[in-house]
Amino acid sequence: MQRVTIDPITRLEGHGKIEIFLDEAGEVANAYFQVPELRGFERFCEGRPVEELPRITPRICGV
Amino acid sequence: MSGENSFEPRIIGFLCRWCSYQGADLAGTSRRHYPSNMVPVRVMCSGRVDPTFVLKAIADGADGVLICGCHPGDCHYQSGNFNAMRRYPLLMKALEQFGIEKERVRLEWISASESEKFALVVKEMTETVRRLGPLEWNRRVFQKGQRKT
Amino acid sequence: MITLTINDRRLQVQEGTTVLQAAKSAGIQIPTLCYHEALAPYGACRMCLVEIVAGGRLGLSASCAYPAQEGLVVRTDSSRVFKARRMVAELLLARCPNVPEIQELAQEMGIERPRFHIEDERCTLCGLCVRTCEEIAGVSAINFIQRGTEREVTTPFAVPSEACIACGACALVCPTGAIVIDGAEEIKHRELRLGPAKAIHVPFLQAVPKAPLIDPEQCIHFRTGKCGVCERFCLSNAIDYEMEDEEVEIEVGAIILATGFELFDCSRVAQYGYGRLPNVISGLEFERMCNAGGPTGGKVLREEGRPPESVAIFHCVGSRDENYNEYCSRVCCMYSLKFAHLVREKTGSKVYEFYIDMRAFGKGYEEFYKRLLMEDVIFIRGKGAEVTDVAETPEEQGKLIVKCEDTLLGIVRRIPVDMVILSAGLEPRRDAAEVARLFSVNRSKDGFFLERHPKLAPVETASDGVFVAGACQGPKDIPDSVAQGAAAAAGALALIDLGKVEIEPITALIDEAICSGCKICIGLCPYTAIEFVSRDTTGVAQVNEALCKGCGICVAACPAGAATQRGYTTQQIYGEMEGALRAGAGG
Amino acid sequence: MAKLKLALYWAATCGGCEVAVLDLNEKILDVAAAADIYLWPVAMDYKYKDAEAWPDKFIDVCLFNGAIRNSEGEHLAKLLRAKSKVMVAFGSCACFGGIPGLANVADREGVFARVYGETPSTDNRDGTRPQTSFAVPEGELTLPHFYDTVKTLGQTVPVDYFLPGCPPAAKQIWAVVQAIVAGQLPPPGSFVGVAEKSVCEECPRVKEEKKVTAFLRPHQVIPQPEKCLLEQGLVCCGPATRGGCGAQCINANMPCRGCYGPTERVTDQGAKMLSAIASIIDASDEAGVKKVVDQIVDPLGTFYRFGLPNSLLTRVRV
Repeated sequence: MQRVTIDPITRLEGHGKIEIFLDEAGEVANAYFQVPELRGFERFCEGRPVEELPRITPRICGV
Repeated sequence: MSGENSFEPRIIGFLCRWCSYQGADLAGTSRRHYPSNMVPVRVMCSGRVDPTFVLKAIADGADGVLICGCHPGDCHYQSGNFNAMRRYPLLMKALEQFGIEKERVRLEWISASESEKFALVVKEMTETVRRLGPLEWNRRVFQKGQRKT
Repeated sequence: MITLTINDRRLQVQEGTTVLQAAKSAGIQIPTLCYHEALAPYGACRMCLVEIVAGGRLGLSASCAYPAQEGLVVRTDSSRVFKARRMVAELLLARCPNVPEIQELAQEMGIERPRFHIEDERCTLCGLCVRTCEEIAGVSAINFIQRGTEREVTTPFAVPSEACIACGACALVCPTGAIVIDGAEEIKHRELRLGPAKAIHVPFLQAVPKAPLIDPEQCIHFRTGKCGVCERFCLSNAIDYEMEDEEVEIEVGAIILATGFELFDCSRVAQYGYGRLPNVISGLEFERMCNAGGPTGGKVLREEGRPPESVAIFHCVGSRDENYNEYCSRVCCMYSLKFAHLVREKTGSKVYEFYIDMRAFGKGYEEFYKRLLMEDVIFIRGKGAEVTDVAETPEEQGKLIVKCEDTLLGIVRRIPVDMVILSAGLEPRRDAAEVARLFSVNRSKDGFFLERHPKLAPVETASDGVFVAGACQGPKDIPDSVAQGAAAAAGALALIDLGKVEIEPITALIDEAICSGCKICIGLCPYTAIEFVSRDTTGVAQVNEALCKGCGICVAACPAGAATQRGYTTQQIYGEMEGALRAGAGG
Repeated sequence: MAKLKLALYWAATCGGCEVAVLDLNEKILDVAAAADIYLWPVAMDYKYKDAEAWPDKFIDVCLFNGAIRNSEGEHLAKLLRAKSKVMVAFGSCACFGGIPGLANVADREGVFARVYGETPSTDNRDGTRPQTSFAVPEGELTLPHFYDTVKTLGQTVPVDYFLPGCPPAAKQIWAVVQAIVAGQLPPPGSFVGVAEKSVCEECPRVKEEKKVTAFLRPHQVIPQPEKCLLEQGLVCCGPATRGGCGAQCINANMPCRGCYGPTERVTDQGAKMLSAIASIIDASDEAGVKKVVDQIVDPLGTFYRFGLPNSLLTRVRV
């Protein structure tokens, strides 16, 4: 079984990785998309004053 | 370290030069006993104590920080200790967010004549911090981040 | 100049002079009643009648209102004049037979009994009061009402006038005492309270310079714009209403604070009844009483004017008391002993001293205390608890009763006395906080100015060049104050003589290259040593090193790290902490 | 002269820094003329293994943005450090930890528990969590190791220059690019594209002596445009923040949150701001001070908005 790794996937915002597995015939048997990046906004926005969130959450994606 | 009971807290004490340091001095000359866990750092005024000093002490491994100044109204520099009084609550609020028990950082007004109070405060604080256990920010907390400086 | 003749004497007088003034200047007496030199002539009483013999309108005329004229010939001693005057006096005596001034006047004229209907008035309707109120006070609060026999002086509708400023000038000018100011005759204890009694007064007996001043709150001229009598009559032209307090800027090399103390206000101790019970007086009032020039002429008197037979003196009023001041005022024991001595000497009455501890620590003081013991002064160890006038036994009737615990006998006692003297303690002046701020001087817990060091620098303060002397630094007696004053003066002189000032080596420093001019530090400096200096874009803060005392408040507060402190830099303190923690405190 | 070899990389970041580079507009052509870009995941297709194949110091300048959140970020930081002559921490995340650094209020478990369990929109009944290694029928899949603590680039590898900002101002980027091209870089370790002084220097508002009786939240006040925001009771971190941004936020009537980090002399930006702001509270007794302090609801999130990993305490104790 052959394995194709695309790491990183480029020309888009964020981090991504794709693993493609080919069967004997060279056809795609299975593919996995993985997101290796996590920043935890869900956690650290907790406890911040609500009026500050418009200045924090834009940093989820700046593109 | 053989166990919690033998834990000797390390406390940095910022003492103002005119009141609290003299109070400490008097405690010495009056032969008052108090734990040696508190190491004094003399500053001219409690108003000189930058909250950064407190954080620095903790980051460097202190288990507690004591700030002592003249009683409000008695400051050698008139209003210096008011600045300590203003900074302390905000600092404590931040330290609480950092997960540091409020008993570890203490602000006390100790005059040059209050050697007894000085000895008592140091004794109390040492015991309180001993009960709280080691803070050891530089070992326990930094290792989670493998901090490099 | 005008030449006129009075009683055959040729007189030269200024133009505008009246015949009355001309006669007075020549020593010729003309009786007057409604005339006052501060007021415009009125001619109401006709007492000053003279006879114009030639050079004018012939006949009898009121000399107060008759202008001197060239060639005027006047007689004040003709039979016509005497006859007319006698008639005036007779009529006045008939109206006011019981007024001594009028009786005297009539007697001079040789009148025993008037032939007319006798009344009983005090007011002669001379109008001095009415004119004073108008011309001097400028308020016209009183005037005549009615006509003829009904005529009288009063306020509009005879009700208390809102226009009246209670200056008392009407009463002062009234020749017959017909006007009385309410309360003016009350007992002289009232005058014992210090304070300016009159609009023009010498501030206090020992004032330097000992010159009178005008109290604008009381002076009629400042209140209504009128009067001006003092200016008109002052022989040396010393009155200047324009003169005001002025601010003078003086550059000095040293300042001595000797602002003194404030006396404890005895009325704060409600249970002593000061201000409520008569004959409970403060120490200062007793001093006034003992002053030969004071309101009682140096006699010790009760309110109704009789000397006391027993006097209680309370020590520690407002001192050594957790409710007021915890400290000892130091001078009260000795001045209380002096009072006891004075009371014994002046009245021979019984004296009780109520004390907590007798503190006679000065030179010769203990000896004085012993002398007082021999003078039969009764010392009761126990603070006076209460003064009351509620009698429980007949012998307490009409007395002040002092309640106290006699701690030597271990009993509570009630002692009836005639007078209670409260030995008030010393307090910082009301404006001590303001003065302290002004001079960057600290105050101790009790509010007095704090010396730099209790033993090594007792007259210096935390501000270089500012010295303290006397009771502003803490309660002390006269010898101690004088000694401290001399020491402060010597300290100041030494500083001036040196010609230069040593400044604090530990000072703050602001790096212009970092300071962005946020102005956070400016208001924090207790010594206003941080100045804001304009630069191209905004500006920077700068430390005046001569003013900086090196507390480091600004250094801790500077958010940009532009400020640093010599001798206590952040790096040095870090180093100290790192060393302390490396050495393993306690570990 | 040979063209510069340039690499741009992003770790834990939002991509705003990449956009900030694009904000150079037509000047990007000048960059292209002066330099060949060898790595830029957002814009060009290169793979990690290409980078791994470069000889050491192959790249002249690496502009690295983003904080170090996981093992992948750390690996790339180390890799690019080895391959680059000059390493630039680009943007506040790389310099101080930035907004992703705020995650230091929690550890890995805290973040995972919230993200994969607690949020109202999470439907994860099996409790699935990211695994560094996961077996699938075809073989093994790997994910980077998620650290407990976010670090700055400087805490991970030696950094030659710091160019802060969230994002850095375009004119500052251009100034730095020009300096790089001209070979006129300051001594290593310096901050570039910044002012020496704090934001107040660039702030056009009128500043007076400061005494604050109350700190206000946005719904309580419409700020006057001419007057210092701090004096109006709005917590503004400008005094403790290095300038260089041109006071952009303040000019938009928004108080500064400190993205340019502390000035050179300051150890801990948050503590300094805290000290300054507390010092100007207009109260002289404990109760009065407390009343005002209570109005500052989130000191940590306010004073350490962009710099928690760079602070003395680095993170919250868990």
